[in-house]
Amino acid sequence: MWDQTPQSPIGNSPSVAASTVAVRVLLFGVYRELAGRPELQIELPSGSSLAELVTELRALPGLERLPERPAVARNLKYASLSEILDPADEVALIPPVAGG
Amino acid sequence: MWDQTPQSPIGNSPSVAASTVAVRVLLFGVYRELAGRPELQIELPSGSSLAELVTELRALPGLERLPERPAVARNLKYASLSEILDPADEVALIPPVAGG
Amino acid sequence: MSEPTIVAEITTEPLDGGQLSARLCTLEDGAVVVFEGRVRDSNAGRRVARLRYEAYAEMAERVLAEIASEAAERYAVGAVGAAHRTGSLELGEASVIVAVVAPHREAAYEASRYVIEAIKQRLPIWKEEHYADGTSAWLGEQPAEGKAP
Amino acid sequence: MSEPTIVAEITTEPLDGGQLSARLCTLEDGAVVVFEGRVRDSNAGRRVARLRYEAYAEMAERVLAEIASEAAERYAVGAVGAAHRTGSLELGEASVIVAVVAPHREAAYEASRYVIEAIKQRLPIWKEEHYADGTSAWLGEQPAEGKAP
Repeated sequence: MWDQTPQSPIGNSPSVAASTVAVRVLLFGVYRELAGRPELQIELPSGSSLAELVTELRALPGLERLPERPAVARNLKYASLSEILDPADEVALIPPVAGG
Repeated sequence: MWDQTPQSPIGNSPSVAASTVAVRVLLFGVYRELAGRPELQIELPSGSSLAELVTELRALPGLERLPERPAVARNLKYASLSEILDPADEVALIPPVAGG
Repeated sequence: MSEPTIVAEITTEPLDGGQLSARLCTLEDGAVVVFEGRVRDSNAGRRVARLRYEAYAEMAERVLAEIASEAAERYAVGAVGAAHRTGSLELGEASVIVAVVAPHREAAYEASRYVIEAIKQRLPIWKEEHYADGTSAWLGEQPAEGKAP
Repeated sequence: MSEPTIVAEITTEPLDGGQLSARLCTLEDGAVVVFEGRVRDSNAGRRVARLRYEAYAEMAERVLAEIASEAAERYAVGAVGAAHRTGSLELGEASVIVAVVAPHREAAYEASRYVIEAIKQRLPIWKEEHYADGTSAWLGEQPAEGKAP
Protein backbone atom coordinates (compact mmCIF):
# COMPACT_ATOMS: atom_id res chain seq x y z
CA MET A 1 0.00 0.00 0.00
CA TRP A 2 3.00 2.27 0.46
CA ASP A 3 5.88 2.53 -1.88
CA GLN A 4 9.42 3.58 -1.14
CA THR A 5 9.11 7.02 -2.80
CA PRO A 6 9.50 9.80 -0.26
CA GLN A 7 6.25 11.48 0.76
CA SER A 8 5.38 14.68 -1.05
CA PRO A 9 6.72 17.82 0.73
CA ILE A 10 3.16 19.14 0.78
CA GLY A 11 2.04 16.15 2.89
CA ASN A 12 0.97 16.29 6.54
CA SER A 13 4.44 16.01 7.98
CA PRO A 14 5.44 19.18 9.86
CA SER A 15 9.12 18.74 8.96
CA VAL A 16 10.22 18.32 5.38
CA ALA A 17 13.41 16.51 6.45
CA ALA A 18 11.38 13.84 8.29
CA SER A 19 9.37 12.76 5.27
CA THR A 20 11.03 9.32 5.29
CA VAL A 21 12.42 7.03 7.95
CA ALA A 22 15.43 4.80 7.42
CA VAL A 23 15.38 1.64 9.47
CA ARG A 24 17.89 -1.13 9.90
CA VAL A 25 16.30 -4.57 9.66
CA LEU A 26 18.00 -7.61 11.19
CA LEU A 27 17.19 -11.11 10.03
CA PHE A 28 17.84 -14.31 11.97
CA GLY A 29 17.64 -18.05 11.47
CA VAL A 30 15.30 -19.19 8.77
CA TYR A 31 14.41 -15.59 7.82
CA ARG A 32 18.08 -14.79 7.34
CA GLU A 33 18.35 -17.79 5.05
CA LEU A 34 15.25 -16.73 3.08
CA ALA A 35 16.71 -13.27 2.51
CA GLY A 36 20.21 -14.57 1.88
CA ARG A 37 21.56 -11.84 4.16
CA PRO A 38 21.56 -10.95 7.86
CA GLU A 39 20.65 -7.29 7.52
CA LEU A 40 18.81 -4.78 5.31
CA GLN A 41 18.44 -1.03 5.23
CA ILE A 42 14.90 0.12 4.34
CA GLU A 43 13.52 3.60 3.76
CA LEU A 44 9.81 4.14 4.31
CA PRO A 45 7.49 7.15 4.38
CA SER A 46 7.33 8.86 7.77
CA GLY A 47 4.53 7.52 9.89
CA SER A 48 4.86 3.98 8.55
CA SER A 49 4.05 1.19 10.93
CA LEU A 50 5.93 -2.03 11.54
CA ALA A 51 3.14 -3.80 9.62
CA GLU A 52 3.89 -1.60 6.63
CA LEU A 53 7.59 -2.42 6.94
CA VAL A 54 6.70 -6.12 6.87
CA THR A 55 4.65 -5.57 3.70
CA GLU A 56 7.68 -3.92 2.08
CA LEU A 57 9.94 -6.76 3.15
CA ARG A 58 7.58 -9.39 1.78
CA ALA A 59 7.98 -7.78 -1.65
CA LEU A 60 11.71 -8.50 -1.63
CA PRO A 61 13.20 -11.55 -3.36
CA GLY A 62 13.22 -14.58 -1.05
CA LEU A 63 11.11 -12.89 1.61
CA GLU A 64 7.77 -13.66 -0.08
CA ARG A 65 7.66 -16.60 2.33
CA LEU A 66 7.86 -14.37 5.40
CA PRO A 67 4.62 -14.71 7.42
CA GLU A 68 2.15 -11.83 7.04
CA ARG A 69 2.38 -11.13 10.75
CA PRO A 70 5.79 -12.25 12.00
CA ALA A 71 7.01 -11.50 15.50
CA VAL A 72 9.14 -8.36 15.45
CA ALA A 73 11.39 -6.51 17.82
CA ARG A 74 12.00 -2.79 17.74
CA ASN A 75 15.13 -1.49 19.48
CA LEU A 76 15.68 -4.80 21.33
CA LYS A 77 12.09 -5.21 22.57
CA TYR A 78 9.20 -7.22 21.22
CA ALA A 79 6.87 -4.77 19.49
CA SER A 80 3.34 -4.65 18.14
CA LEU A 81 2.98 -4.46 14.35
CA SER A 82 0.81 -1.37 14.82
CA GLU A 83 3.71 0.65 16.26
CA ILE A 84 4.93 3.56 14.14
CA LEU A 85 8.57 3.55 13.08
CA ASP A 86 10.96 6.20 14.34
CA PRO A 87 14.03 7.28 12.37
CA ALA A 88 17.06 5.10 13.08
CA ASP A 89 14.99 2.28 14.56
CA GLU A 90 16.60 -1.14 14.66
CA VAL A 91 13.97 -3.68 13.73
CA ALA A 92 14.46 -7.45 13.95
CA LEU A 93 12.28 -10.14 12.45
CA ILE A 94 11.94 -12.92 15.00
CA PRO A 95 11.33 -16.42 13.61
CA PRO A 96 9.68 -18.95 15.92
CA VAL A 97 12.12 -19.10 18.82
CA ALA A 98 13.78 -22.34 19.83
CA GLY A 99 15.96 -21.59 22.83
CA GLY A 100 16.48 -24.01 25.67
CA MET B 1 0.05 -55.40 80.32
CA TRP B 2 2.89 -57.86 79.74
CA ASP B 3 5.91 -58.26 81.92
CA GLN B 4 9.35 -59.52 80.99
CA THR B 5 8.94 -62.90 82.76
CA PRO B 6 8.89 -65.74 80.25
CA GLN B 7 5.46 -67.17 79.56
CA SER B 8 4.47 -70.30 81.52
CA PRO B 9 5.43 -73.53 79.66
CA ILE B 10 1.78 -74.62 79.93
CA GLY B 11 0.70 -71.59 77.86
CA ASN B 12 -0.68 -71.65 74.32
CA SER B 13 2.65 -71.69 72.56
CA PRO B 14 3.17 -74.92 70.59
CA SER B 15 6.94 -74.87 71.18
CA VAL B 16 8.39 -74.50 74.64
CA ALA B 17 11.64 -73.06 73.30
CA ALA B 18 9.76 -70.29 71.46
CA SER B 19 7.91 -69.02 74.51
CA THR B 20 9.78 -65.73 74.37
CA VAL B 21 11.21 -63.55 71.60
CA ALA B 22 14.40 -61.57 71.99
CA VAL B 23 14.48 -58.41 69.90
CA ARG B 24 17.15 -55.82 69.36
CA VAL B 25 15.83 -52.27 69.63
CA LEU B 26 17.69 -49.38 68.00
CA LEU B 27 17.19 -45.83 69.17
CA PHE B 28 17.99 -42.70 67.20
CA GLY B 29 18.08 -38.96 67.67
CA VAL B 30 15.94 -37.64 70.47
CA TYR B 31 14.83 -41.16 71.47
CA ARG B 32 18.45 -42.24 71.82
CA GLU B 33 19.04 -39.26 74.07
CA LEU B 34 15.97 -40.06 76.17
CA ALA B 35 17.19 -43.63 76.70
CA GLY B 36 20.79 -42.58 77.18
CA ARG B 37 21.86 -45.41 74.86
CA PRO B 38 21.63 -46.31 71.15
CA GLU B 39 20.45 -49.89 71.55
CA LEU B 40 18.54 -52.25 73.88
CA GLN B 41 17.90 -55.98 73.98
CA ILE B 42 14.33 -56.85 75.06
CA GLU B 43 12.73 -60.23 75.69
CA LEU B 44 8.99 -60.48 75.32
CA PRO B 45 6.43 -63.30 75.38
CA SER B 46 6.02 -65.00 72.02
CA GLY B 47 3.24 -63.48 70.01
CA SER B 48 3.87 -59.97 71.31
CA SER B 49 3.17 -57.12 68.94
CA LEU B 50 5.24 -54.06 68.22
CA ALA B 51 2.67 -52.09 70.25
CA GLU B 52 3.40 -54.32 73.23
CA LEU B 53 7.13 -53.77 72.75
CA VAL B 54 6.51 -50.02 72.84
CA THR B 55 4.57 -50.42 76.10
CA GLU B 56 7.54 -52.28 77.59
CA LEU B 57 9.94 -49.61 76.40
CA ARG B 58 7.84 -46.81 77.87
CA ALA B 59 8.28 -48.43 81.29
CA LEU B 60 12.06 -47.99 81.08
CA PRO B 61 13.82 -45.04 82.74
CA GLY B 62 13.99 -42.03 80.41
CA LEU B 63 11.64 -43.57 77.85
CA GLU B 64 8.45 -42.55 79.69
CA ARG B 65 8.45 -39.60 77.28
CA LEU B 66 8.33 -41.86 74.21
CA PRO B 67 5.03 -41.31 72.32
CA GLU B 68 2.39 -43.99 72.83
CA ARG B 69 2.40 -44.72 69.12
CA PRO B 70 5.82 -43.85 67.70
CA ALA B 71 6.83 -44.70 64.14
CA VAL B 72 8.73 -47.99 64.13
CA ALA B 73 10.73 -50.02 61.67
CA ARG B 74 11.09 -53.77 61.75
CA ASN B 75 14.03 -55.31 59.88
CA LEU B 76 14.73 -52.08 57.97
CA LYS B 77 11.12 -51.39 56.90
CA TYR B 78 8.44 -49.18 58.34
CA ALA B 79 6.02 -51.44 60.21
CA SER B 80 2.55 -51.25 61.71
CA LEU B 81 2.36 -51.43 65.51
CA SER B 82 -0.07 -54.35 65.18
CA GLU B 83 2.61 -56.60 63.63
CA ILE B 84 3.73 -59.58 65.73
CA LEU B 85 7.41 -59.84 66.61
CA ASP B 86 9.54 -62.67 65.28
CA PRO B 87 12.59 -63.96 67.10
CA ALA B 88 15.73 -61.99 66.25
CA ASP B 89 13.82 -59.04 64.82
CA GLU B 90 15.66 -55.74 64.66
CA VAL B 91 13.27 -53.00 65.66
CA ALA B 92 14.03 -49.29 65.39
CA LEU B 93 12.13 -46.45 66.97
CA ILE B 94 11.86 -43.67 64.42
CA PRO B 95 11.57 -40.15 65.81
CA PRO B 96 10.01 -37.50 63.56
CA VAL B 97 12.33 -37.55 60.57
CA ALA B 98 14.18 -34.43 59.46
CA GLY B 99 16.18 -35.32 56.38
CA GLY B 100 16.74 -32.94 53.51
CA MET C 1 14.40 -46.17 26.64
CA SER C 2 16.35 -48.65 28.76
CA GLU C 3 15.65 -49.34 32.44
CA PRO C 4 16.25 -46.20 34.52
CA THR C 5 19.47 -46.03 36.54
CA ILE C 6 19.04 -45.62 40.30
CA VAL C 7 21.69 -44.29 42.67
CA ALA C 8 21.07 -43.88 46.42
CA GLU C 9 23.78 -43.07 48.94
CA ILE C 10 24.07 -42.17 52.61
CA THR C 11 27.53 -40.77 53.15
CA THR C 12 29.68 -38.71 55.49
CA GLU C 13 31.56 -37.28 52.49
CA PRO C 14 30.79 -33.86 50.94
CA LEU C 15 28.14 -34.01 48.21
CA ASP C 16 28.55 -32.83 44.63
CA GLY C 17 25.41 -32.49 42.52
CA GLY C 18 27.27 -31.83 39.28
CA GLN C 19 29.33 -34.96 39.69
CA LEU C 20 26.25 -37.04 40.45
CA SER C 21 24.33 -35.78 37.41
CA ALA C 22 27.38 -36.29 35.18
CA ARG C 23 27.48 -39.93 36.29
CA LEU C 24 23.82 -40.38 35.35
CA CYS C 25 23.46 -38.52 32.08
CA THR C 26 23.18 -40.26 28.75
CA LEU C 27 22.78 -38.83 25.25
CA GLU C 28 19.07 -39.64 25.37
CA ASP C 29 18.55 -37.18 28.20
CA GLY C 30 17.90 -33.58 27.25
CA ALA C 31 17.01 -32.35 30.72
CA VAL C 32 18.87 -32.44 34.01
CA VAL C 33 17.43 -31.13 37.27
CA VAL C 34 19.68 -31.04 40.31
CA PHE C 35 18.30 -30.11 43.70
CA GLU C 36 20.67 -29.30 46.52
CA GLY C 37 19.64 -28.68 50.12
CA ARG C 38 22.17 -26.63 52.06
CA VAL C 39 22.70 -25.71 55.68
CA ARG C 40 21.18 -22.27 56.26
CA ASP C 41 22.44 -19.79 58.80
CA SER C 42 19.04 -19.45 60.43
CA ASN C 43 15.91 -21.48 61.08
CA ALA C 44 12.67 -20.34 62.66
CA GLY C 45 14.34 -17.10 63.66
CA ARG C 46 17.35 -18.66 65.41
CA ARG C 47 20.97 -18.29 64.29
CA VAL C 48 22.33 -21.68 63.33
CA ALA C 49 26.05 -22.40 63.85
CA ARG C 50 26.15 -25.93 62.40
CA LEU C 51 24.09 -29.10 61.98
CA ARG C 52 24.54 -32.72 62.77
CA TYR C 53 22.64 -35.39 60.84
CA GLU C 54 22.17 -38.85 62.32
CA ALA C 55 20.85 -41.69 60.15
CA TYR C 56 19.65 -45.22 60.53
CA ALA C 57 22.08 -45.71 57.69
CA GLU C 58 21.24 -49.25 56.65
CA MET C 59 17.52 -48.51 56.47
CA ALA C 60 18.04 -45.02 55.02
CA GLU C 61 19.95 -46.38 52.02
CA ARG C 62 17.11 -48.78 51.32
CA VAL C 63 14.42 -46.16 51.74
CA LEU C 64 16.32 -43.71 49.55
CA ALA C 65 16.67 -46.33 46.81
CA GLU C 66 12.93 -47.11 47.13
CA ILE C 67 12.05 -43.44 46.79
CA ALA C 68 14.29 -43.04 43.74
CA SER C 69 12.78 -46.17 42.17
CA GLU C 70 9.25 -44.93 42.81
CA ALA C 71 10.10 -41.67 41.04
CA ALA C 72 11.57 -43.62 38.12
CA GLU C 73 8.37 -45.69 37.87
CA ARG C 74 6.07 -42.69 37.97
CA TYR C 75 7.91 -40.39 35.57
CA ALA C 76 9.61 -40.89 32.22
CA VAL C 77 13.18 -40.44 33.37
CA GLY C 78 16.54 -41.88 32.43
CA ALA C 79 18.03 -41.91 35.91
CA VAL C 80 17.39 -40.79 39.45
CA GLY C 81 20.22 -40.25 41.91
CA ALA C 82 19.97 -39.11 45.51
CA ALA C 83 22.49 -38.76 48.28
CA HIS C 84 22.18 -37.61 51.88
CA ARG C 85 25.08 -36.62 54.02
CA THR C 86 25.40 -37.48 57.71
CA GLY C 87 27.63 -36.24 60.53
CA SER C 88 28.58 -32.62 61.21
CA LEU C 89 27.93 -30.04 58.51
CA GLU C 90 29.04 -26.44 58.37
CA LEU C 91 26.89 -23.56 57.11
CA GLY C 92 26.54 -23.60 53.33
CA GLU C 93 27.40 -27.28 52.93
CA ALA C 94 25.00 -29.54 51.04
CA SER C 95 23.05 -32.00 53.19
CA VAL C 96 21.11 -33.60 50.35
CA ILE C 97 21.29 -33.75 46.57
CA VAL C 98 18.80 -35.12 44.09
CA ALA C 99 19.76 -35.43 40.44
CA VAL C 100 17.27 -36.47 37.78
CA VAL C 101 18.04 -36.82 34.10
CA ALA C 102 15.27 -37.31 31.59
CA PRO C 103 14.53 -36.94 27.90
CA HIS C 104 12.21 -33.99 28.67
CA ARG C 105 12.11 -31.36 31.39
CA GLU C 106 8.59 -31.90 32.78
CA ALA C 107 9.44 -35.40 33.99
CA ALA C 108 12.80 -34.26 35.33
CA TYR C 109 11.24 -31.51 37.47
CA GLU C 110 8.38 -33.69 38.68
CA ALA C 111 10.58 -36.64 39.61
CA SER C 112 13.01 -34.31 41.40
CA ARG C 113 10.20 -32.81 43.44
CA TYR C 114 8.77 -36.25 44.21
CA VAL C 115 12.11 -37.44 45.56
CA ILE C 116 12.82 -34.48 47.82
CA GLU C 117 9.28 -34.46 49.24
CA ALA C 118 9.47 -38.20 49.99
CA ILE C 119 12.91 -37.76 51.59
CA LYS C 120 11.46 -35.16 53.95
CA GLN C 121 8.53 -37.42 54.78
CA ARG C 122 10.17 -40.74 55.38
CA LEU C 123 13.94 -40.97 55.12
CA PRO C 124 15.10 -42.14 58.58
CA ILE C 125 17.49 -39.27 59.20
CA TRP C 126 17.47 -36.79 62.06
CA LYS C 127 18.82 -33.31 62.33
CA GLU C 128 20.28 -31.69 65.41
CA GLU C 129 20.63 -27.96 65.05
CA HIS C 130 23.41 -26.29 66.99
CA TYR C 131 22.68 -22.61 67.53
CA ALA C 132 24.95 -19.62 67.77
CA ASP C 133 23.94 -19.26 71.45
CA GLY C 134 25.44 -22.68 72.29
CA THR C 135 22.13 -24.56 72.64
CA SER C 136 20.93 -27.33 70.34
CA ALA C 137 17.69 -29.08 69.39
CA TRP C 138 16.49 -32.11 67.45
CA LEU C 139 14.15 -31.22 64.63
CA GLY C 140 11.28 -33.25 63.30
CA GLU C 141 9.04 -32.19 60.48
CA GLN C 142 6.05 -34.39 61.06
CA PRO C 143 4.38 -36.27 63.89
CA ALA C 144 5.70 -39.72 64.69
CA GLU C 145 2.37 -41.22 65.68
CA GLY C 146 1.21 -44.55 64.33
CA LYS C 147 2.83 -46.52 61.57
CA ALA C 148 4.96 -45.66 58.61
CA PRO C 149 4.79 -41.96 57.74
CA MET D 1 16.24 -10.76 52.62
CA SER D 2 18.26 -8.42 50.43
CA GLU D 3 17.48 -7.67 46.78
CA PRO D 4 17.76 -10.86 44.65
CA THR D 5 20.87 -11.22 42.51
CA ILE D 6 20.26 -11.61 38.77
CA VAL D 7 22.70 -13.11 36.29
CA ALA D 8 21.91 -13.47 32.58
CA GLU D 9 24.42 -14.46 29.94
CA ILE D 10 24.49 -15.38 26.27
CA THR D 11 27.82 -17.02 25.58
CA THR D 12 29.70 -19.22 23.15
CA GLU D 13 31.60 -20.81 26.07
CA PRO D 14 30.64 -24.17 27.66
CA LEU D 15 28.12 -23.83 30.50
CA ASP D 16 28.61 -25.05 34.06
CA GLY D 17 25.53 -25.17 36.31
CA GLY D 18 27.48 -25.96 39.46
CA GLN D 19 29.75 -22.99 38.95
CA LEU D 20 26.80 -20.68 38.32
CA SER D 21 24.91 -21.81 41.43
CA ALA D 22 28.09 -21.53 43.54
CA ARG D 23 28.43 -17.90 42.42
CA LEU D 24 24.85 -17.18 43.50
CA CYS D 25 24.49 -19.03 46.78
CA THR D 26 24.48 -17.27 50.13
CA LEU D 27 24.12 -18.68 53.64
CA GLU D 28 20.48 -17.59 53.68
CA ASP D 29 19.67 -20.00 50.89
CA GLY D 30 18.80 -23.55 51.87
CA ALA D 31 17.66 -24.69 48.42
CA VAL D 32 19.38 -24.73 45.06
CA VAL D 33 17.72 -25.93 41.88
CA VAL D 34 19.82 -26.18 38.74
CA PHE D 35 18.24 -27.01 35.40
CA GLU D 36 20.42 -27.98 32.50
CA GLY D 37 19.20 -28.49 28.96
CA ARG D 38 21.47 -30.73 26.89
CA VAL D 39 21.78 -31.69 23.25
CA ARG D 40 20.00 -35.01 22.76
CA ASP D 41 20.99 -37.57 20.17
CA SER D 42 17.49 -37.65 18.68
CA ASN D 43 14.50 -35.40 18.15
CA ALA D 44 11.11 -36.29 16.70
CA GLY D 45 12.50 -39.65 15.64
CA ARG D 46 15.53 -38.28 13.77
CA ARG D 47 19.16 -38.93 14.72
CA VAL D 48 20.80 -35.64 15.63
CA ALA D 49 24.52 -35.19 14.95
CA ARG D 50 24.95 -31.68 16.41
CA LEU D 51 23.15 -28.38 16.91
CA ARG D 52 23.84 -24.78 16.10
CA TYR D 53 22.21 -21.99 18.10
CA GLU D 54 21.94 -18.52 16.66
CA ALA D 55 20.93 -15.60 18.87
CA TYR D 56 19.97 -11.99 18.55
CA ALA D 57 22.54 -11.69 21.29
CA GLU D 58 22.02 -8.10 22.37
CA MET D 59 18.27 -8.57 22.71
CA ALA D 60 18.58 -12.09 24.13
CA GLU D 61 20.70 -10.89 27.05
CA ARG D 62 18.09 -8.26 27.86
CA VAL D 63 15.19 -10.69 27.55
CA LEU D 64 17.01 -13.29 29.65
CA ALA D 65 17.66 -10.70 32.38
CA GLU D 66 14.00 -9.66 32.22
CA ILE D 67 12.85 -13.26 32.59
CA ALA D 68 15.17 -13.82 35.56
CA SER D 69 13.96 -10.59 37.18
CA GLU D 70 10.33 -11.57 36.70
CA ALA D 71 11.01 -14.88 38.43
CA ALA D 72 12.73 -13.06 41.28
CA GLU D 73 9.73 -10.76 41.68
CA ARG D 74 7.20 -13.59 41.66
CA TYR D 75 8.97 -16.03 43.97
CA ALA D 76 10.86 -15.64 47.24
CA VAL D 77 14.33 -16.36 45.94
CA GLY D 78 17.82 -15.17 46.75
CA ALA D 79 19.17 -15.23 43.22
CA VAL D 80 18.30 -16.29 39.68
CA GLY D 81 20.96 -17.03 37.12
CA ALA D 82 20.48 -18.14 33.54
CA ALA D 83 22.86 -18.67 30.66
CA HIS D 84 22.31 -19.78 27.09
CA ARG D 85 25.02 -20.99 24.81
CA THR D 86 25.27 -20.15 21.12
CA GLY D 87 27.27 -21.53 18.20
CA SER D 88 27.92 -25.19 17.49
CA LEU D 89 27.20 -27.76 20.21
CA GLU D 90 28.06 -31.42 20.30
CA LEU D 91 25.74 -34.13 21.66
CA GLY D 92 25.55 -34.08 25.45
CA GLU D 93 26.69 -30.48 25.80
CA ALA D 94 24.56 -28.05 27.80
CA SER D 95 22.69 -25.45 25.74
CA VAL D 96 21.00 -23.70 28.66
CA ILE D 97 21.36 -23.58 32.41
CA VAL D 98 19.09 -22.03 35.00
CA ALA D 99 20.22 -21.81 38.61
CA VAL D 100 17.93 -20.59 41.37
CA VAL D 101 18.89 -20.31 45.01
CA ALA D 102 16.25 -19.62 47.63
CA PRO D 103 15.65 -19.95 51.35
CA HIS D 104 13.10 -22.72 50.68
CA ARG D 105 12.69 -25.33 47.98
CA GLU D 106 9.17 -24.53 46.75
CA ALA D 107 10.21 -21.10 45.51
CA ALA D 108 13.42 -22.48 44.01
CA TYR D 109 11.57 -25.10 41.93
CA GLU D 110 8.83 -22.72 40.85
CA ALA D 111 11.21 -19.94 39.84
CA SER D 112 13.38 -22.43 37.95
CA ARG D 113 10.39 -23.71 36.03
CA TYR D 114 9.18 -20.19 35.32
CA VAL D 115 12.53 -19.23 33.81
CA ILE D 116 12.93 -22.24 31.53
CA GLU D 117 9.35 -22.00 30.26
CA ALA D 118 9.78 -18.29 29.51
CA ILE D 119 13.11 -18.96 27.77
CA LYS D 120 11.37 -21.44 25.48
CA GLN D 121 8.58 -18.97 24.78
CA ARG D 122 10.43 -15.77 24.10
CA LEU D 123 14.22 -15.82 24.18
CA PRO D 124 15.30 -14.72 20.68
CA ILE D 125 17.44 -17.75 19.97
CA TRP D 126 17.15 -20.20 17.10
CA LYS D 127 18.20 -23.77 16.78
CA GLU D 128 19.42 -25.49 13.63
CA GLU D 129 19.50 -29.24 13.99
CA HIS D 130 22.06 -31.13 11.93
CA TYR D 131 21.04 -34.73 11.42
CA ALA D 132 23.07 -37.88 11.08
CA ASP D 133 21.89 -38.15 7.44
CA GLY D 134 23.59 -34.84 6.55
CA THR D 135 20.44 -32.70 6.33
CA SER D 136 19.53 -29.87 8.68
CA ALA D 137 16.47 -27.89 9.78
CA TRP D 138 15.58 -24.78 11.75
CA LEU D 139 13.30 -25.52 14.66
CA GLY D 140 10.64 -23.30 16.11
CA GLU D 141 8.44 -24.18 19.03
CA GLN D 142 5.60 -21.76 18.56
CA PRO D 143 3.96 -19.77 15.79
CA ALA D 144 5.48 -16.43 14.97
CA GLU D 145 2.21 -14.70 14.12
CA GLY D 146 1.37 -11.30 15.51
CA LYS D 147 3.25 -9.46 18.19
CA ALA D 148 5.41 -10.49 21.10
CA PRO D 149 5.01 -14.15 21.98
